[in-house]
Amino acid sequence: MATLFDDEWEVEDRTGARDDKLYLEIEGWEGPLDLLLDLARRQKVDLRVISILQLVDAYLTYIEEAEALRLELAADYLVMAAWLAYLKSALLLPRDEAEDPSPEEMALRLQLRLQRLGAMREAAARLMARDRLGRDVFLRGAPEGLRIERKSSWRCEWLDLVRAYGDVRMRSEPVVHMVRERMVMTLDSAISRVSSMLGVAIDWMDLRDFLPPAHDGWADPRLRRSALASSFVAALELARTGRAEIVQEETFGPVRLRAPKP
Amino acid sequence: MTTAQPHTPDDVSRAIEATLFASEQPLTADQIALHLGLGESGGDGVRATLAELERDYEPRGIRLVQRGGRWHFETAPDLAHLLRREKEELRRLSRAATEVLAIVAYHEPVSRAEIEAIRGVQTAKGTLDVLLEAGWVRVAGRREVPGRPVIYATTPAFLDHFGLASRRELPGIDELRAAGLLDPVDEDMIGAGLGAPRSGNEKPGFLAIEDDPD
Amino acid sequence: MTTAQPHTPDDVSRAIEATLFASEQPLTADQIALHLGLGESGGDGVRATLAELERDYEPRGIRLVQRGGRWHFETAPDLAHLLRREKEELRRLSRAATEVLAIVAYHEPVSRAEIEAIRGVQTAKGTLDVLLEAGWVRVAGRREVPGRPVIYATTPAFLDHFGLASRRELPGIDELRAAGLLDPVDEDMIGAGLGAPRSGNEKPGFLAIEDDPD
Repeated sequence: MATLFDDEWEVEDRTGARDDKLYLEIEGWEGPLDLLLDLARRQKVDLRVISILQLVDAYLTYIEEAEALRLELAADYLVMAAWLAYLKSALLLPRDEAEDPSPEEMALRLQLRLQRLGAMREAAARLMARDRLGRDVFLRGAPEGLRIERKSSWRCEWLDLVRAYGDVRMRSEPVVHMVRERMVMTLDSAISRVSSMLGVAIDWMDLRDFLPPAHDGWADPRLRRSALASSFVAALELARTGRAEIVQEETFGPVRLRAPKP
Repeated sequence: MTTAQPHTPDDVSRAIEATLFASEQPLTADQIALHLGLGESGGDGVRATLAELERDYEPRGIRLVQRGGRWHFETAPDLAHLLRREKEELRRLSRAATEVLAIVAYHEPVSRAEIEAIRGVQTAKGTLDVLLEAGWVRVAGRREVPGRPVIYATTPAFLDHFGLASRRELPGIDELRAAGLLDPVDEDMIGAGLGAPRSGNEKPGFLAIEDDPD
Repeated sequence: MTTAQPHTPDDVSRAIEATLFASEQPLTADQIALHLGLGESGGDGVRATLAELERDYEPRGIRLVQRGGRWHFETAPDLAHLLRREKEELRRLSRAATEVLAIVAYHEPVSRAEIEAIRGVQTAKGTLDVLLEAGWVRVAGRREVPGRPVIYATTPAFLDHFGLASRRELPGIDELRAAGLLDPVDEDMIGAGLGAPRSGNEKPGFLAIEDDPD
């Protein structure tokens, strides 16, 4: 693989004459397109008018020679060779009108690709040869530097000011916590209510039937919720101490109680 | 203003110019001659050219100057102010600074410990600095109590900024509430006695603060 | 050699000169106007003066140049041989990196798949990293096509480094464009079988053959 920084890299070098052995080192190319471009350059004609057939022959010859020398060829070189062989035969054989794309068009595309790569390679060389900052042209060695000192000018509105004061005062007032008295059913009263009702019950009774009736000041829903919670805990307590049996047949189903059978 | 006709830069002059420009240190004429490969005898030629260059740059914003035999380029001294520029930025006062400012305004003069006691939180030193820098708060002496804490008060610039003729124009808490300017607060949370701002110099009794020993 | 008569430096010209000379970074005309307190509308005046200054410095060993709208002074390129510092010689970029840089510059914005389509080989991740690290290439968002590939473009530092006032000055860019060689890499233009190994996450339709059943 190519290293990132390659000190001996020179673009022009590739078109120069090389000794045959070196030339056959497949590793020297960055892929089949690179090799093709190099072969094209050797024909010393403009890429726009290059003979694709000649180029294909050059590539195939090259690959054959490399194989004869038992160089290990990367798969993509062989794939390219196969494709080029196909292109060559398609170009030479009588034309099949139905074929799409036509071999001529395929050849044209290949040519365009080579031109694109060739153009970028040349552009890269021209770019690198420009007068480059830090190599050919230099910035000032010791610039004084521009310093900008930021000075803040503060903004605050009257309303912000007085509101802030109000907030501070309210925050710092001594805080008095008052817990509002709320009607609840205590656990004790629930236990005595549930156990006394169980004593006279004949069969299973729904837990909700143990609650005090909704009149008599028990209409407040918050109080009813408290009564339900306390009665449920009372039922658990009674079941735990063996003074009640408790059953729930399905999840979220009614909870039913009865006095234990002796 | 007429200036000496700048001489047409020749190769040596251009090379000296570029060398001094790119150098990180001032250079002597001999160093320049050496660098440019002008040899031992080149120093005099370089000196002559440096003198010409010095004249060329005379009217410009950049000067070629010589200090202790070493030459370098620098910004013309009359333009030095351009190198350090002040930029004014309009910034909104922070929440903490606004509260502190309000406390100073309603209670002045106050010490930092008193400000903190009223706010119920510690006040970063920077917060008071901002107000001092803004010119709204000033140091109004020290309180003659143990520790002699610095006390703060507002400035005329403060009254100007907020368009107040005097501090007496600051509304009281009751007025603020009546005007609907206070954030609604659960009535249960507030006891009685939200009076007018506490005025004057009495020292609140509930200090719990870091830097004001009592 | 006759040169245009340098204009007599006026205050604005001297101030601009000094500002750019002292600045550690290239500055746009608008930044200069802002720094000099010439206000929002000052940019045009600064631009005119910069053009005059550019001419003034033309014959000298120091040049005033514009790169991507930002101005800075630098040494004249023909003096490179005098100033080149062996020690600081830039590390050479690999051939792959220079090609990728050229492709990004001439085709920007491009995705990695597009770069690979042009080069016919997979581009090692490190190659783009080198260019990103050098500050010459930046990630310019994602292309809104399936897979949302990251696209790359050049930076102002790229223009600085290669001495380009803008991308229009890229060598031969007009000819390449006229020849259609900078057209977007169109999938249809590139036949199958040109054997570039497909790159990881982007899936351009025109690169691989193995997974393109026909």
